[in-house]
Amino acid sequence: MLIFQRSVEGRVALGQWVDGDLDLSDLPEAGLRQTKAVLPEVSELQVVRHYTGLSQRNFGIDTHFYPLGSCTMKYNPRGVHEMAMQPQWLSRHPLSAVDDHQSFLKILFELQQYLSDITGMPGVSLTPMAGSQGEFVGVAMIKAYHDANNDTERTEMIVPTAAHGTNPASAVMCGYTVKEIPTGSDGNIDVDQLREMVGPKTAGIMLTNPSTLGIFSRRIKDVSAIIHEAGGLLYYDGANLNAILGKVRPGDMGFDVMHLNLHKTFATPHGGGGPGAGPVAVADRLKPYLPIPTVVFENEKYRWTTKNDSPDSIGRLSCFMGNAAILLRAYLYIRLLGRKGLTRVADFATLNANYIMKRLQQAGFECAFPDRRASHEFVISFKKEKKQWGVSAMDIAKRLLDYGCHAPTTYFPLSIPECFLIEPTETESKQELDHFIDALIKIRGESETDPELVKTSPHTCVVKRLDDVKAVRELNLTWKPTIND
Amino acid sequence: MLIFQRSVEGRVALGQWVDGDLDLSDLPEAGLRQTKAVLPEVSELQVVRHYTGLSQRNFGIDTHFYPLGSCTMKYNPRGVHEMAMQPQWLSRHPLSAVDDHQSFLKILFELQQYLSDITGMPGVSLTPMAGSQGEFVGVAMIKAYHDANNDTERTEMIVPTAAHGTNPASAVMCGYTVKEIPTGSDGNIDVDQLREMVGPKTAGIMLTNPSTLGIFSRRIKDVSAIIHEAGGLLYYDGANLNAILGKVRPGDMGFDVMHLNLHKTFATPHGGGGPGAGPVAVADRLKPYLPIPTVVFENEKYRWTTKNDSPDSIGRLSCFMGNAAILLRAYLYIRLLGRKGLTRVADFATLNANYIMKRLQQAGFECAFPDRRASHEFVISFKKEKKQWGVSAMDIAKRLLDYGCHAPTTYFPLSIPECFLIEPTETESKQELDHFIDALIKIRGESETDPELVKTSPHTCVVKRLDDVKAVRELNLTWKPTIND
Amino acid sequence: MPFIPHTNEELKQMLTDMGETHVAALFDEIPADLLNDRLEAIPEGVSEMRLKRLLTEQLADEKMPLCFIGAGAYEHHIPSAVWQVASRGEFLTAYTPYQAEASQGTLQLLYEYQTMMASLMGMDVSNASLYEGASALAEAILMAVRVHKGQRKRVIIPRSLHPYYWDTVKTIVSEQKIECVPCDFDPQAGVTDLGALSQLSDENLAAVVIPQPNFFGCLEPVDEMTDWAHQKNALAIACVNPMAMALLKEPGQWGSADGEIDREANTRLEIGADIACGEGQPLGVPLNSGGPYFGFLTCRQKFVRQMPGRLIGQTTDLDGCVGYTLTLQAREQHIRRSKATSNICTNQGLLVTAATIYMSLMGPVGLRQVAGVSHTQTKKLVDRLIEIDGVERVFDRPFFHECVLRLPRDVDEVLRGMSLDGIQAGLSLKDYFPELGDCLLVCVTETKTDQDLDVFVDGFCRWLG
Amino acid sequence: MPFIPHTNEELKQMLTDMGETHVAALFDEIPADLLNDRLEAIPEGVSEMRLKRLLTEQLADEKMPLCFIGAGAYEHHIPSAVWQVASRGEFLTAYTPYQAEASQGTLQLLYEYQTMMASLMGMDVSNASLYEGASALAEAILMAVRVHKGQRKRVIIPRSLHPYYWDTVKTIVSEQKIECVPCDFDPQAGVTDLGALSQLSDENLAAVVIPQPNFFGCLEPVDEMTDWAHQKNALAIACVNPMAMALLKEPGQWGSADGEIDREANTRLEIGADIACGEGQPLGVPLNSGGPYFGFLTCRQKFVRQMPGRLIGQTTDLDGCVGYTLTLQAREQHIRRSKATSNICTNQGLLVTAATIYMSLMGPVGLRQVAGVSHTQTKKLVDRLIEIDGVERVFDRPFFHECVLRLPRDVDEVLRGMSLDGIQAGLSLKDYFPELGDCLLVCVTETKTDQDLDVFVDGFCRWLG
Ligand SMILES: Cc1ncc(COP(=O)(O)O)c(C=O)c1O
Ligand SMILES: Cc1ncc(COP(=O)(O)O)c(C=O)c1O
Repeated sequence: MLIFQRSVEGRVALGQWVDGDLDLSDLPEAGLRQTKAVLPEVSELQVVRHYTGLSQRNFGIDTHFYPLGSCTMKYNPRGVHEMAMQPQWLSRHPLSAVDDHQSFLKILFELQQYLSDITGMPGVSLTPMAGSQGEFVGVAMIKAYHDANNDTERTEMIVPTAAHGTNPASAVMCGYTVKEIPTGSDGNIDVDQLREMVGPKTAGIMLTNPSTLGIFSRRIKDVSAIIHEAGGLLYYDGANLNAILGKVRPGDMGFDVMHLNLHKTFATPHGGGGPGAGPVAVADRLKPYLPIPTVVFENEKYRWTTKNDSPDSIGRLSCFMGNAAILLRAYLYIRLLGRKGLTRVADFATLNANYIMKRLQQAGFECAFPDRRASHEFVISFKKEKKQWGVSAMDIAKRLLDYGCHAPTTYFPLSIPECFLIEPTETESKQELDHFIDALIKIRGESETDPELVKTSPHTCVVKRLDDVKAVRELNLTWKPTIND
Repeated sequence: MLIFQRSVEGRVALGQWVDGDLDLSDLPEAGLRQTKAVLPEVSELQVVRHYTGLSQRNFGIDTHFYPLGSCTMKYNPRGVHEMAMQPQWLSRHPLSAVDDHQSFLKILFELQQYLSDITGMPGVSLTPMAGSQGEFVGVAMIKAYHDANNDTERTEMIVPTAAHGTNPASAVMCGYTVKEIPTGSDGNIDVDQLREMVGPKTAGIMLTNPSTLGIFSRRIKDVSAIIHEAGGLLYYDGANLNAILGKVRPGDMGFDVMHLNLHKTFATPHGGGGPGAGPVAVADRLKPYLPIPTVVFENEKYRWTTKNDSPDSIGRLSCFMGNAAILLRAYLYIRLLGRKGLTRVADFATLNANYIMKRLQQAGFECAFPDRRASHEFVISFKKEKKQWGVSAMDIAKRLLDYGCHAPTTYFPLSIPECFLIEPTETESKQELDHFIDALIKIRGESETDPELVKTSPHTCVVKRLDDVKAVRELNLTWKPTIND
Repeated sequence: MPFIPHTNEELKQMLTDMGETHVAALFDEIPADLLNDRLEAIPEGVSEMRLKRLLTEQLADEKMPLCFIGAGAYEHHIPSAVWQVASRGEFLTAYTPYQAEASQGTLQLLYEYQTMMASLMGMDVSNASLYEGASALAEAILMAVRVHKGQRKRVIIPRSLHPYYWDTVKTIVSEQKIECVPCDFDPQAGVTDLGALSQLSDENLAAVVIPQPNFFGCLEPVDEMTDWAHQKNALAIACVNPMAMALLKEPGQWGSADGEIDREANTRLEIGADIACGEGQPLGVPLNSGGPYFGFLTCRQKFVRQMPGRLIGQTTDLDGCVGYTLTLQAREQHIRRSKATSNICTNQGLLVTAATIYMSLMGPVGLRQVAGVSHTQTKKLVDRLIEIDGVERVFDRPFFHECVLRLPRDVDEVLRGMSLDGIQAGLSLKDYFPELGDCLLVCVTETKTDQDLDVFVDGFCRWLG
Repeated sequence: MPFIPHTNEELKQMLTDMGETHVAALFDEIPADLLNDRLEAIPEGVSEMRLKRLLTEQLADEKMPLCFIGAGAYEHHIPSAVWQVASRGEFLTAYTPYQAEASQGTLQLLYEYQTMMASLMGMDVSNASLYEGASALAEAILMAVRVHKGQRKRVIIPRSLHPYYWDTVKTIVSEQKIECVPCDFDPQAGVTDLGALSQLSDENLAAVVIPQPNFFGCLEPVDEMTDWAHQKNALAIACVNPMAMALLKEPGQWGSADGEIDREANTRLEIGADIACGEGQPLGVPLNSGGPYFGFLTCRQKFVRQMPGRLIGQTTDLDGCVGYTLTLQAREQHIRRSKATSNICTNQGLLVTAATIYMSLMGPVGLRQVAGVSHTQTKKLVDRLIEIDGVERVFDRPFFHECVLRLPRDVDEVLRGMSLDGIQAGLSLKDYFPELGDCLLVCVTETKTDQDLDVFVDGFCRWLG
């Protein structure tokens, strides 16, 4: 039932009613609203009950194993949530005087330093609000750099076919043409092909390493040499940073600019689709272009930077300071784990991924890159199962829900047919992993003996398999009183 | 799965690990623990996931209509929860200096005044921790009063058969013999029989008005005259205060002492079985016996009372100040509603109860007292249904769960066979009430056409009907590694 | 190290099962010279207990003055139920609802949000959120350009728009060579100068941005601007405070009420803005130093395929029961990649969760009351302040709950003084509009009592005196 | 008026359906002279927003000093997860789990709690909670009397028990004419004088209460006291700090380790206390001005039917699946009425929910560490304080994380001084034990850092000097 269907005209949640006589005499009659917005008229209890009920119709990390590849669904510490929800933080106006809020600025300043340390890059700006905005910013800085060098013929951005969709989309948002480069059968990009691809039009390349295939590119130094020699710059998509935290630094691999997904690597809650934070880190030569504001420490005081401090900055990305409170959460997470803890994250995220991969291989599943190490994630393909029993990766994904596991990422990377991208993260126990492995093995058994069971799954969720095609064909994006009531 | 079954020897939730070397050199070896307690060894994520999962296996006010008679399951304001969870309150040590905590004491002092106003009784002590302790205290004060008057032959406490089980139990805890008085067919206690019952042994009577049958006793003044003339005192069980809040004051009805259930009338959360708070209010003659501590205001300062202030006090009921933070919540609730709001509570709680009763009567259900007004609750009986179709009140209660309603109180009062005591409270909307009425009507239909369906219900809960007899016969109160694992 | 559940035994067992002896081996594909096991700038980890203690000490330094700053972020009361429910693990720790059957909670909520927000704006459809207001405006502009198939790349943006929105828009849209043309405001009125607007070239014009209220709190001539845009076949993009829309005419109704005739085309002008966007923060989101907030974006049905961001649609399941799912995903980067309508992926779901709960609690009447009381309190304060010698309103147009005042003394000095009294008295406009260097932008919401206004006025008299 | 959802229309509709015209009619059975529609002492209602504001102002006056008071309530770190999960609506707003099928969450949790608490005490069974520690001890004593079928009505209680426990016990048990006999403590040792104990008459003796640690923090001779009680065929009732039991020998192991022979009866004495109870607050419950806390009560299997309070048992459902339900309800007032084992009904379920989550997070090793660090920090502080001239330990027996010190200056004055430094330095014993009028009871938990101890010692030196 929709909240609107609980609505009764004239009802008000009176505990939230703001007392006071209105004086609207100065507002022109013609400028006032004449219609009543379709907001529900419900009591406070109805609201609490409705949304509590809705929440129970979700899987989350707090309720289920959630091995969604590329998303790093690790435990979001409840302590961080509490610390971030303190009234002093919540009530701080973004334009309030910095003198009154030195603690908060200090935290951001230190976070800049931490991220610089982690990435091996000297410059950091915290303002991008998610990975994809970080990418936009990074590519915009690459462009600004070439422009500053009057190097204006560089119109192409190289992106692997296996890259996340945000990479090509971000490149296009910056006005670049995307040139795709395929992945070799070993999971690496083809260095020889890359060598042929680059040229005077090459603005740069966008890579993740380990890649979205879960493979660490051993020849990354060669790649960086090729791009740099061609006059391009290297962008690092930091979505997979969890795999190498404290192990390898993108700056040391030869990258010039990158973003980090704090909502992945640094455990800020995904919130059903956000918010995130996508700070960027850069090598020295890109520092002048970092977006504002950043935090500097001068004359014993922390303050925001402005255009005056950074005349070459690509500018501002949001009205205020990005997702400030998410930055705070990431800071707290880093403080909790500390330098050693962060490194152990990579160890155990990698351990868990390789363990599942190995056990699935032993059970006869087909890994996309059987001869390679998994980074914190890896790809398996159900091409065989699809062909033999007509059971698709999507069917298996849905059936996993019945076993109490959220499904891994399906059909991504696009280059591998009928695939799962599986990322368990470091916070899941061996027991959870074993349960997941067992479930997959059972489902494969079911696929052989009772494929209908799998193809009509899920059977235990609050709804049965939903019709996505109908959703597009009979587009219904808002509730209308007359139609549905 | 039990939390113990998720345990792995040697695992620690490291975010909660307290650093520090232990120096136990001063503790005698023989005094140290040698065994490891059966606490689970689990990670923080496992704990959060396990108990989040368990919570989803509960009905609560926040998720379901919960018309549990005598329990006043109304909306527990989320605002009050937030205000009560402020660190200043949470961190206050009960023995800390009162000078540092005048605000908190002021709140308790004002609450004493509010409750005095509501009850029409001049003396209040907030320390009892639930209704039943309030009853104990009240009866103990009655005893202290008789003792102070050297009136030591009064050994009997009169209690209606329909009374809540805590009443006779509390009387016995105070050393009294319980004399039961039955209810007449009109739902009132039989005044004539009462007149015959009283005598020199009568210490007092324990009543609720409206009674647990949902009936307001019209002859309450007669009752009080009879008891007082016999030299006894009247105890008022305040569990049903929601029905008459701001309408009638127990003090005006002639009662000498009473308790209030703040977790009912004043909407503090029931917490799956507690905590509550059961303050007592008394007429002047019982004031000397009130339990300590109370709060007084003297010399511009609030402070606790001690035995020195109240040498005749029956004493202390707990180590500190009862369920102090529950008192705070009730205070906040009273402030939110205010004097008018509290009176409206009684109006709408009574409206909702009478509405359901009337509609059920119209639909042919059998009300225990068809000619009487319902107070905020009322009794229906399924004697007929039981006889005709073999479907018991318990079966219907369980089937209601399938319709998304928590069941009303069943088999209470004990004096009415196959009964429900239904209390909707004022915070439920007409829509919820109608849904409940419709569900009951449907279930009666099912009872006729498909009694097995009802008798084997619930069908949609996380477990099927549970075997209570087995639970007693094969008593299993703790998990043991070897047996269940 | 917190949050890793493995015991040493388990670690060994897992390695054995994998035929390995050390975790380090799992990293053996990484060239040795790249391995680098040090994080020098990062302190040692601490327990939750210690970190809370450290933080408590830092928090003690954070001031919590009475806030009279608005300027794009507004302190409204947020009912406790909003964040207590939004903080439930199932909302907080879910990902984007890619597996619809396991995400009906979030999906239905977003569908409800889309309904509420579209209706509040008087538009047909709403997406499920963008990052925040300023970048949402940038996305709206990119969308307008797409509607014109990239053939028109000029956009008129009033100077009365929030300066940081201006900056943000420029950063984002200029990468695609879109030209942002400023339009001046009337220095008397504080709103877009319609004369100046009519002078601007309409060549290549994709859209006109219409803020309501504008940065100064003033009410723009939204009807005239909408009509003008439509006359030029450009899109009218409303950029509004959603709280204000509970009280003021919603974008869907902007434009000539009696359907003015476009003389050139000889057709009736369409009523209503084409896109309405803005900052969702006033709807249940705490100030929180500027974020996370959420941007909203609504539009006419016909433009829905040009919309960036996620959309939730109603559908049915195998049994024919109603359910909700992500839809029109072919617009998005994870399917369409370089041809997507935007690169946005992670959005601001949790904030929308809070906003949906907030709007449900307030309802249409309650929300209007919040807006109305906020405005009434602002008016009260302004009326009293302009009685003070030398204090005057700068603009003569009606305002909504935010107003520019000229002060007879250095604004920053007055602000510093007020801050000693525990009051953030507003925003000094010096850094934003040099021509308004002696001006203060002051905002009052429903959270401020009459006593608060007394304290403000008292302090003001003292610090001005 | 908050929280009533009815519109006027609905009210009218409902009255019409009932054949009424006014709500007042529903009260027509109440004699008119009793009706009284005024609540004079109660202020007008306010909105959530206003109440929060009022409260914020009151909270500003509440001090939050560093707390070194123990004396029955202990400030331990509480992981955020504890109350975030316990505050979930399904736990918070459920009633007593009378409908088992709709309450499996609470029921399973309570079963887990019973297991943990019984095991922590080394006992067979645990109930699902009582109000708090002192009244739990009273219930334990009543239970011991029931075990003796009411034939024995004397109980020996050490004077070293918390004085407020003493008061509470007396209030409750004396109504049933149970005699509480005090047993002195050795003024040197600070623990029960075994000599004095052996002098006490054992006539009619139902039980001996054994606190561990006692009010002074000292470790009682629990083995000897347990044996003595058993020799007299009385029950040994342990009244303990549950946190301490992670480190110290649990009640189930008390008594002569090598099974000393009872010479008179010529039987081997039973090992272990018979009942163990106490205050559960240290296990994840905030100080909160003294409540809500929870009392725990555990005992030997054979006494389970004399236990007061709720018990949860495992059972199976119609399909044979495991589930949980209230059991042995025939002991309780709602079934047995005047013959019940106690009048308790509403207990402290939510606190037990928190404690269960807390114990799960800490685990057996983590809990021991908390106890151990608390003790170690106390020892550190005490060792430093007794170096100050004139400060000395009063008792020579080992203590657990709480200790009595004699001061060379008026204790209250020192406390007032320390309070100016933001420190609650402990509890002055003047009001509790006149003979210890110059003494301070000081307690340190794991929440205090070495720096905190430095600040304490510095302040102490200053205020003593
Ligand atoms: C590999 C990769 N790159 C980029 C992104 C985009 O990050 P965001 O969703 O924070 O915009 C993601 C996450 O979705 C990703 O997995
Ligand atoms: C009528 C009645 N009296 C007394 C009580 C006892 O109150 P409590 O459960 O707070 O001890 C109750 C509640 O359970 C009750 O309904």
